[in-house]
Amino acid sequence: MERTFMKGNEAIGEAAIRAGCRLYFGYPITPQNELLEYMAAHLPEAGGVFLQSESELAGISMLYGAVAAGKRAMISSSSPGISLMQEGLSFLASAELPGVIVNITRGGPGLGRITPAQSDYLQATKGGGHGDYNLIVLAPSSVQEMADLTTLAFELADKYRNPAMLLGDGIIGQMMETVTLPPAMDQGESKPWAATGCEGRERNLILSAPYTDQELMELNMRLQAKYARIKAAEQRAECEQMEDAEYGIVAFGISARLALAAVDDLRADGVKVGLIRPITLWPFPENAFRAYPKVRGYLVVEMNEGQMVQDVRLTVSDMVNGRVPGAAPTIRFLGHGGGYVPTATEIRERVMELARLLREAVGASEAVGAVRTASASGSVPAEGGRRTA
Amino acid sequence: MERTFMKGNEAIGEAAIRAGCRLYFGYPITPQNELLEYMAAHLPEAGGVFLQSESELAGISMLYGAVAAGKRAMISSSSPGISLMQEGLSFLASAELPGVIVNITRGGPGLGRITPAQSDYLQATKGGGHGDYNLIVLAPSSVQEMADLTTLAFELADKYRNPAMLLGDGIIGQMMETVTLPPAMDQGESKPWAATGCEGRERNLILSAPYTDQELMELNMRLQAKYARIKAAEQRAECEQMEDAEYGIVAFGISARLALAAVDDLRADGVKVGLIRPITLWPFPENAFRAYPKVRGYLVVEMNEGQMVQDVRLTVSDMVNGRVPGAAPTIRFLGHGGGYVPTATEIRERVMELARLLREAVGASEAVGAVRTASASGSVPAEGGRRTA
Amino acid sequence: MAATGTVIISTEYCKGCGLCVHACAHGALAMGRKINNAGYAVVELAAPEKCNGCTSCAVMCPEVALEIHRRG
Amino acid sequence: MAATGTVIISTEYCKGCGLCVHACAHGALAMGRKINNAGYAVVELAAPEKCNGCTSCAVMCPEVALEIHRRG
Amino acid sequence: MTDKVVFRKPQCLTDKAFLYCPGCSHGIAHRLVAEAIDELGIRGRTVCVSSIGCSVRCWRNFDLDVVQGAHGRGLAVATGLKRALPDKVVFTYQGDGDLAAIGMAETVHAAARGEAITVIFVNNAVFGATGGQMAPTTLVGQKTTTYPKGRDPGHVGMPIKVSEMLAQLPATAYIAREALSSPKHVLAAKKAVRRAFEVQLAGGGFAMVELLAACPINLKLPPVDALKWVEENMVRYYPLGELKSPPAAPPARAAGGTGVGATGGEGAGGRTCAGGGCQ
Amino acid sequence: MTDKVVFRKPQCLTDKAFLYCPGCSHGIAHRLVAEAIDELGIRGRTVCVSSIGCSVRCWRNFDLDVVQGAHGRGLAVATGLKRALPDKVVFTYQGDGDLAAIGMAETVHAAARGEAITVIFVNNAVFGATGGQMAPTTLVGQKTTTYPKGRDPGHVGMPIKVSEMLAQLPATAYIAREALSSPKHVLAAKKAVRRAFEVQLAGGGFAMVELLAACPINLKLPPVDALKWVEENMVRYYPLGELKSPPAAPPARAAGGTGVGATGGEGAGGRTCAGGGCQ
Amino acid sequence: MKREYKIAGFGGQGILFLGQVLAYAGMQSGLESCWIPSYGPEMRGGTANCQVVLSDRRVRSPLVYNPDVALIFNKPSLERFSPDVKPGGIVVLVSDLIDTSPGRSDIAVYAVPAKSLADAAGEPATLNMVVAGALLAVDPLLRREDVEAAIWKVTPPHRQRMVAVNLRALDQGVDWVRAHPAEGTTGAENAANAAGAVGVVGMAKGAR
Amino acid sequence: MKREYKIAGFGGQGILFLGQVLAYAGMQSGLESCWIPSYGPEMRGGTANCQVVLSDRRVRSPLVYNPDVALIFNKPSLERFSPDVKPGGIVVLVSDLIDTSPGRSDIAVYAVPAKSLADAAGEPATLNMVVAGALLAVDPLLRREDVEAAIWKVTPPHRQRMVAVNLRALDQGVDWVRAHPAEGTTGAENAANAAGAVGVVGMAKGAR
Ligand SMILES: Cc1ncc(C[n+]2csc(CCOP(=O)(O)OP(=O)(O)O)c2C)c(N)n1
Ligand SMILES: Cc1ncc(C[n+]2csc(CCOP(=O)(O)OP(=O)(O)O)c2C)c(N)n1
Ligand code: SF4
Ligand code: SF4
Ligand code: SF4
Ligand code: SF4
Ligand code: SF4
Ligand code: SF4
Ligand SMILES: [Mg+2]
Ligand SMILES: [Mg+2]
Repeated sequence: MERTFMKGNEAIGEAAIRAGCRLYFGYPITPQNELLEYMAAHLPEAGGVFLQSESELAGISMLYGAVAAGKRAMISSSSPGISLMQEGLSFLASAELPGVIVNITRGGPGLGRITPAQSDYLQATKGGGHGDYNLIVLAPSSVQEMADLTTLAFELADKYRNPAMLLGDGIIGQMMETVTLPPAMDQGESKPWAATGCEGRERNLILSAPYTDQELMELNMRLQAKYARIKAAEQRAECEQMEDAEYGIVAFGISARLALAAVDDLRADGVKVGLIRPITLWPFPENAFRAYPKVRGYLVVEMNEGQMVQDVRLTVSDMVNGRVPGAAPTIRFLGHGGGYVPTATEIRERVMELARLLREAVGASEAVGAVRTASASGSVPAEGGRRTA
Repeated sequence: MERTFMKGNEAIGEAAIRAGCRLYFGYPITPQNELLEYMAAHLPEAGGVFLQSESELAGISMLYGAVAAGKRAMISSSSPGISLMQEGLSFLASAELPGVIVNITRGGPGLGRITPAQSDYLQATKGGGHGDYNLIVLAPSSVQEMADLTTLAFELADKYRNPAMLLGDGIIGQMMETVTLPPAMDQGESKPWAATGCEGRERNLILSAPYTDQELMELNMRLQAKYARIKAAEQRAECEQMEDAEYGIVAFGISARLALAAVDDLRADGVKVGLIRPITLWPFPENAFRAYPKVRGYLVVEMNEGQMVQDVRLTVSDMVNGRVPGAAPTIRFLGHGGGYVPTATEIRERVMELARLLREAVGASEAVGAVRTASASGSVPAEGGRRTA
Repeated sequence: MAATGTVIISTEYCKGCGLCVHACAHGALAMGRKINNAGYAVVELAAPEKCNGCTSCAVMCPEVALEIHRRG
Repeated sequence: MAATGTVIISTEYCKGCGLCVHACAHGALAMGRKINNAGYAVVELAAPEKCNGCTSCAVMCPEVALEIHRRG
Repeated sequence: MTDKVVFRKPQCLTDKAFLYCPGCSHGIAHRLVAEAIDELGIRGRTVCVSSIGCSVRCWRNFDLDVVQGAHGRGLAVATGLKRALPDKVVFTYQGDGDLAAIGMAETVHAAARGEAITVIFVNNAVFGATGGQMAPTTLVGQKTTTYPKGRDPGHVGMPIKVSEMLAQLPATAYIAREALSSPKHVLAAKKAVRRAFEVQLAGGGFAMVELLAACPINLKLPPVDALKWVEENMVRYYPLGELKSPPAAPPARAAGGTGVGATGGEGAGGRTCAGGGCQ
Repeated sequence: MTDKVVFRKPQCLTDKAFLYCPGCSHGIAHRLVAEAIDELGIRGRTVCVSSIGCSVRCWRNFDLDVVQGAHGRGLAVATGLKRALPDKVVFTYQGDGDLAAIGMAETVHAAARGEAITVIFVNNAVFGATGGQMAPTTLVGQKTTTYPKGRDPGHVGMPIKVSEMLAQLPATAYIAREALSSPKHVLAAKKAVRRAFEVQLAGGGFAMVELLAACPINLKLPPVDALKWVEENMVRYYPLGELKSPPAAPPARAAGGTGVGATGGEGAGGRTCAGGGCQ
Repeated sequence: MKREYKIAGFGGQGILFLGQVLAYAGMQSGLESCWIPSYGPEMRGGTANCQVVLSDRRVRSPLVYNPDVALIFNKPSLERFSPDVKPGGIVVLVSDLIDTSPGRSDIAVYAVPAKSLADAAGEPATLNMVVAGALLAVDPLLRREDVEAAIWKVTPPHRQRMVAVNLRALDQGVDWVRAHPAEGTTGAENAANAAGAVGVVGMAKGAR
Repeated sequence: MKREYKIAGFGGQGILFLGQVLAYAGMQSGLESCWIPSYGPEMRGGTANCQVVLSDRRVRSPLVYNPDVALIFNKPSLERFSPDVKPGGIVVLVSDLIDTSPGRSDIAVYAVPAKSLADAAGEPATLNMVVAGALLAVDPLLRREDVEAAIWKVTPPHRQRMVAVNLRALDQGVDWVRAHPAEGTTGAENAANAAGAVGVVGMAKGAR
């Protein structure tokens, strides 16, 4: 196990090579070019193929071809380039092909800027392409995880024959940190379904469209059954100081680092707060929330206008059912789109505000029996807190 | 007002021409080719430009150019083609350009089949492209509405300088019905912001990327403020027999027609059921739900694996807050992806099941004080009911 | 004229397009009246004696419905 | 040699790339030591008497930082 | 007197009937590909990339490993495959809408990179699968559902000569155009298809055969007339023959072909069918 | 003795400084465009479509209506604009990555349709904005961050000669290539840029000027050496001159240009710079 | 009032046109009307079917699972759709193309040798209008003048000369049914009769 | 233990390199370390800055809003970042490129004429290493041998000849600070002194 100091983007590249990735396709776009360039420099050394594609559109189809051939392969881009891949992602999902896709998100919408952002959460998790499908979506929050989750992405992709996406942001891509690199693996199990020429076996077909209407229904059933399996087995989250927490911060990726700093500060002040950091964004780690039924309020922190908060609300609203009435946690949101990065101070203040609110609500409920009025606007980004300077 | 008999796809075309659409771009794809071909035949007669684009990708950028020039313009496609437009849609949203986009959805994911489907709901409403943005999304459920909502799409797009999407499906596109066509309008108000050459005025800039990080934050704030205005002013839903309803069916587009048949049948049997049919999918018509706080359970019916049901759950979970505990409506889902079309019979049965469940739950709650256990799995497509024949 | 070739027609593949009839310079083939299960009127070797096995018909058949044998 | 041309340098636009110096066949220009607000060392009309106003420097200036006057 | 089978269905076609309309040229094109693979004995190491068009389900008929990607991206998918499997034979089978409309960038770039792929380009001058819309290859004046008055070059330009365009790129090794309109032409096409595979086997670069084809249903012509239309109209605009052939290899046949070296440049013209007289 | 201003900043450039690196050719290209618009007096009816590349913010400098679309789609955006505003002058200003990599399909198709648009194509043989990756136009052996050992034609093919490719399309009206490498060449480029606008004004079709340009920062060369590199290396591979000019109009200048009629075909070759001797 | 139709046969038999004529005629007579084709490229030359709903109020489900009326042009369609016809419903089938019967006694079956009639008139393409005529004769919902207006409307401008031919075929259908006012029989018998080009017509009691 | 750094100046002054050296040295000495550059193409030749966090446990926020240490290479950076330095923190500034001061008395300011020193040594590009040396002299957190190892590591293989040059510059910085052990003064005074190429060093009390 090698300890070194690396850029996040490069750690993905190195981990991919060690995970047996043998083909990489990419088209330049900031802030992920270091990954492209790392692969350009190092993949050929490892006996792999680096090919700069003429576009993201071509690139995602090259990936489709390479993984159809049974190889571990990867593509990376940033937001606008990922949008161009949406048809291709839907095709990978329908053909059940295990490619790995990296999105080092930047500020949008449109051309936007190369500021860090987490505004592609919904695109990644709810299906930016057409049809009912899901990518496995992993969200690293350190350079170490850039490496570790890359390895995991290749493994899960192969295990489920499903495309897997690594969703990072500009900061984490550009950042250097100490990292322990995983050992080199082989290319995963051989893939009997791959299209490699049918010598000595039945022919293999990699199809995106089934032949009959009924088969398309069946494909969808098969996919949904697979997604249910993935949901059951692959939820991942890191929970920090949640055991006794009254309040939980929910944040992924780089936001979670800032949230953790806020947790430290708040704990120092005696506030019982913890952090739930989803690592798998899809499947969303619902179980992590279920494990802490005593949490009275959540603050969701994102570098967007309120995306993951929808999944938190869906998860929590599920929990409400069947519970003692009146115990549903309040959900508040802190975040903005276009390059906003929360500060630990802001997060701390918003948690205190939440705590105050809930104290008052308890008082009020004792008086009039009504609770949680304050959380009704959970989906609407709260006023204030926007860092425009 | 002209009463005639038309295909849904053609009604869109005719209504667009009457709404002052003067440029249309499109690339062939089933099941929307009648619209493409209608425009090919009739737009030039109306003095407009029909141009078959070399791809959907080029088409959406042609639309961008045409609306940047201040003209009313439209593009249409079906699912895979719409996926290819995701970058372009994000660009239209960021540049605040009012193009109209038509998606006559087909069964997916991937190449899929031309079976009818509603599997692009999340893509359309949650932002299939990158960044925080929203399209205005309208869902016709009859040929009449194909015409009416086309008119509305042009109006709302111009009013808010925001792209607007018409989300239909293969059945409604292919179907012929009696329709009363809207009168011809002019091209909407003149657009002082359009890029037409700067003769006699300050120059106009149509930009997708602001110049500074701060300006990108400001763009996002402006967009969010606009979206809040649209949410406040433009929610539209049709509510049928909801006044005294104990149960509500929620369905959009063609599914709502089948749901309405089921409502008729159920009402004939004395079941107090109504229908909420979202017409604006974004903004989601939350107010319609708020208007009927007595509904005890909703059955959401979609031709997909459970997409709009997420918005129903988010809406209802908002309503739970501040309510008398125990009164949150139960939500169940009926639907599948890949070409499934629900029957009125199935819908009827599922409503009866829901009613039975709630009767039992009330009994149970009287006994042990626990309610709504059954609704916890609202997001998971229920077993059974899949039409595979 | 003695036939030096013959054509074996897989009638279930034939779609009655007539390209083989047109391709046969010797007039050996003709569209028949028989309708196959797919609903197409299929071709017939109407004048077997005229066939010299030149394969022109088969070369043009889009359904690969023709097999050609040659004698001699 | 009397100057028949002159060059007006917008020093705040100049990025000190030196293309004008290279373009001037008459050696009228040279890189100076002055640093402008953007942090670039700017060009100078070091030998004004050599300038004949031929515009070559301006034609090559990527910053459009040069205006040329000609006398006579 | 012996009885010899002089023509039979190639082995690497399955038993399934084609799904094409009566008289559609796709069937002939499929057969030529299958024959070439049979003759070269490469079935076990060949992968087909299908396009999205009427031939989207060619996997039913080609008894091969087949990969079906997105519309227009056949050459990108094939690039991924071939780079992953440099020792295997990879070919795409693409329609003119697929290859030349939506797929133009992938086509030009794969050709420019000299991907060692064989391309079977079936040009029927129309979008068949979607019901007869204009293609980039639709002839001037040809009526389609999107230009019902016929293609007007003043509005949408002249049909694109894809083969000529690609022949100009230095990294293309073999570019030929033939017509599937008469036995004679089909036999020429057969040779060209085989040659395009041989070039790949010889380690050469990008090899493409453009096959002029009939879509009777959308031409709204009986099959025989549709092929006549191909010969009388398409062949006039799209000259036949080899536009480019690897200099080292012997010219595949005498007529028309001009080898163009690695520096690129358009082939010198090729044969033009004498307007239906070939039949 | 009078004092005459013989060179000044064109009116249709704003006061803002360019955002380009020292010695970057974009500044010269911008000026040439601005001069042509000034001279033709068309500022008030001209719309610029910018590309995504270092020139993405050319709107800061062009004092015109400017539309900024997605990367590579400049010619599709311009098509929409020009079809909406047939009486206005529409031009795109595009880099080689934008126009020839991701935008290849839009470029070829706009040219094939003969859109009446003027294209300013700034070919600096590299992706400048993203930090020096290989472009389709990168020369053989040229080192980039994605091919640090230099472009290997065996791996990614030869650089694409976009102008030659487009000149072959019948609907292109004017195609020329010049270099921004020395006063003489810049003056030739100035004429070509103006001509490309004149063709549009005269109602002609697609008009493109390719400008060979230096990206000193990514070439890792001082500006003067970078221009020398353009002259010594780029001009050798990309010959200068008019590749195609409307037959009716007088040739813009004597050297090199060959008018090619509406039937297409590659221009006869053009000038090649004598390797730096032009300076 | 609601009337649901299913019309099914091979591509090329004018199935969709016939459906449109019925739908349009319904609209002419003041009803809401709705028509849905089987769409898609796969089945070129294969089967074609469409469904029509006429109603005196806004049409709910435009999809027809249990038609009141089925007009059947080939055997596979008979097998597929006739079991779904509502009890008391009507089936008109082209007896000279179908050699089996629905095998149901709760519906009225009209086996019309429409192909022979159309061929005999020298206009094989009017097969569908003969069937329409037969329907007109047995189901009074649609009036002849509305169907006539519908034919004018649905026929594309460049084929208007076909209108007269179609109207003649319509009358052929009406006449033939009027001339064969026999009671409803099973399809098998119809088929047997049809072989001899003599149809037997069943007048449905339940169908309005 | 946590130490947060901000390093800022013009592009081309070796800002990012210096940051990486500190980060790497931290890792060498067993700390967790984290480095973030200002990234992006817009500011070619414009300002550059980076932030470094060293910590004895997993780094929380990698973003530095209030550095313990600021190394400042030009005037705009001084204005932008020096107000955010933690009370008791350290500022090292290149005195011969900056003519103002932080104007704070709660931090220690070391005004080092690093440019003159580097130029004098004939290696203007080692400006950044002179500053690194100055820091080494005033903040004992990082050891010289770790910084030396870091320089070896961060220098790209083809530029390894620069290592020795950089190490010499490092020592120049150390030596200069040791040779000017004056008390901390305000930046304005430093700047005045720096004009005469004589720096005044303030030894911070609070900084460890
Ligand atoms: C992204 C996308 N756009 C459009 C389509 C619809 N589509 C399917 S095939 C086709 C074109 C077929 O034409 P061609 O490639 O010429 O093949 P042919 O059917 O003529 O053989 C189109 C536009 C699609 N499947 N995907
Ligand atoms: C869809 C998409 N992919 C990639 C990018 C990143 N990108 C911005 S500019 C550019 C290329 C610039 O190169 P070129 O067009 O040659 O312009 P130059 O900067 O060299 O003038 C790229 C790849 C993007 N903005 N959008
Ligand atoms: S083999 Fe030749 S002669 Fe015989 S039928 Fe076929 S075309 Fe005619
Ligand atoms: S060519 Fe083939 S399909 Fe056509 S008629 Fe002859 S045998 Fe039948
Ligand atoms: S105008 Fe001519 S002579 Fe004068 S400085 Fe410029 S290049 Fe030199
Ligand atoms: S060419 Fe322009 S920018 Fe460059 S040094 Fe000369 S004046 Fe300055
Ligand atoms: S539509 Fe045309 S291309 Fe497609 S199968 Fe039919 S004839 Fe062939
Ligand atoms: S990176 Fe290159 S193209 Fe971009 S501004 Fe700098 S020199 Fe010009
Ligand atoms: Mg075609
Ligand atoms: Mg470039």
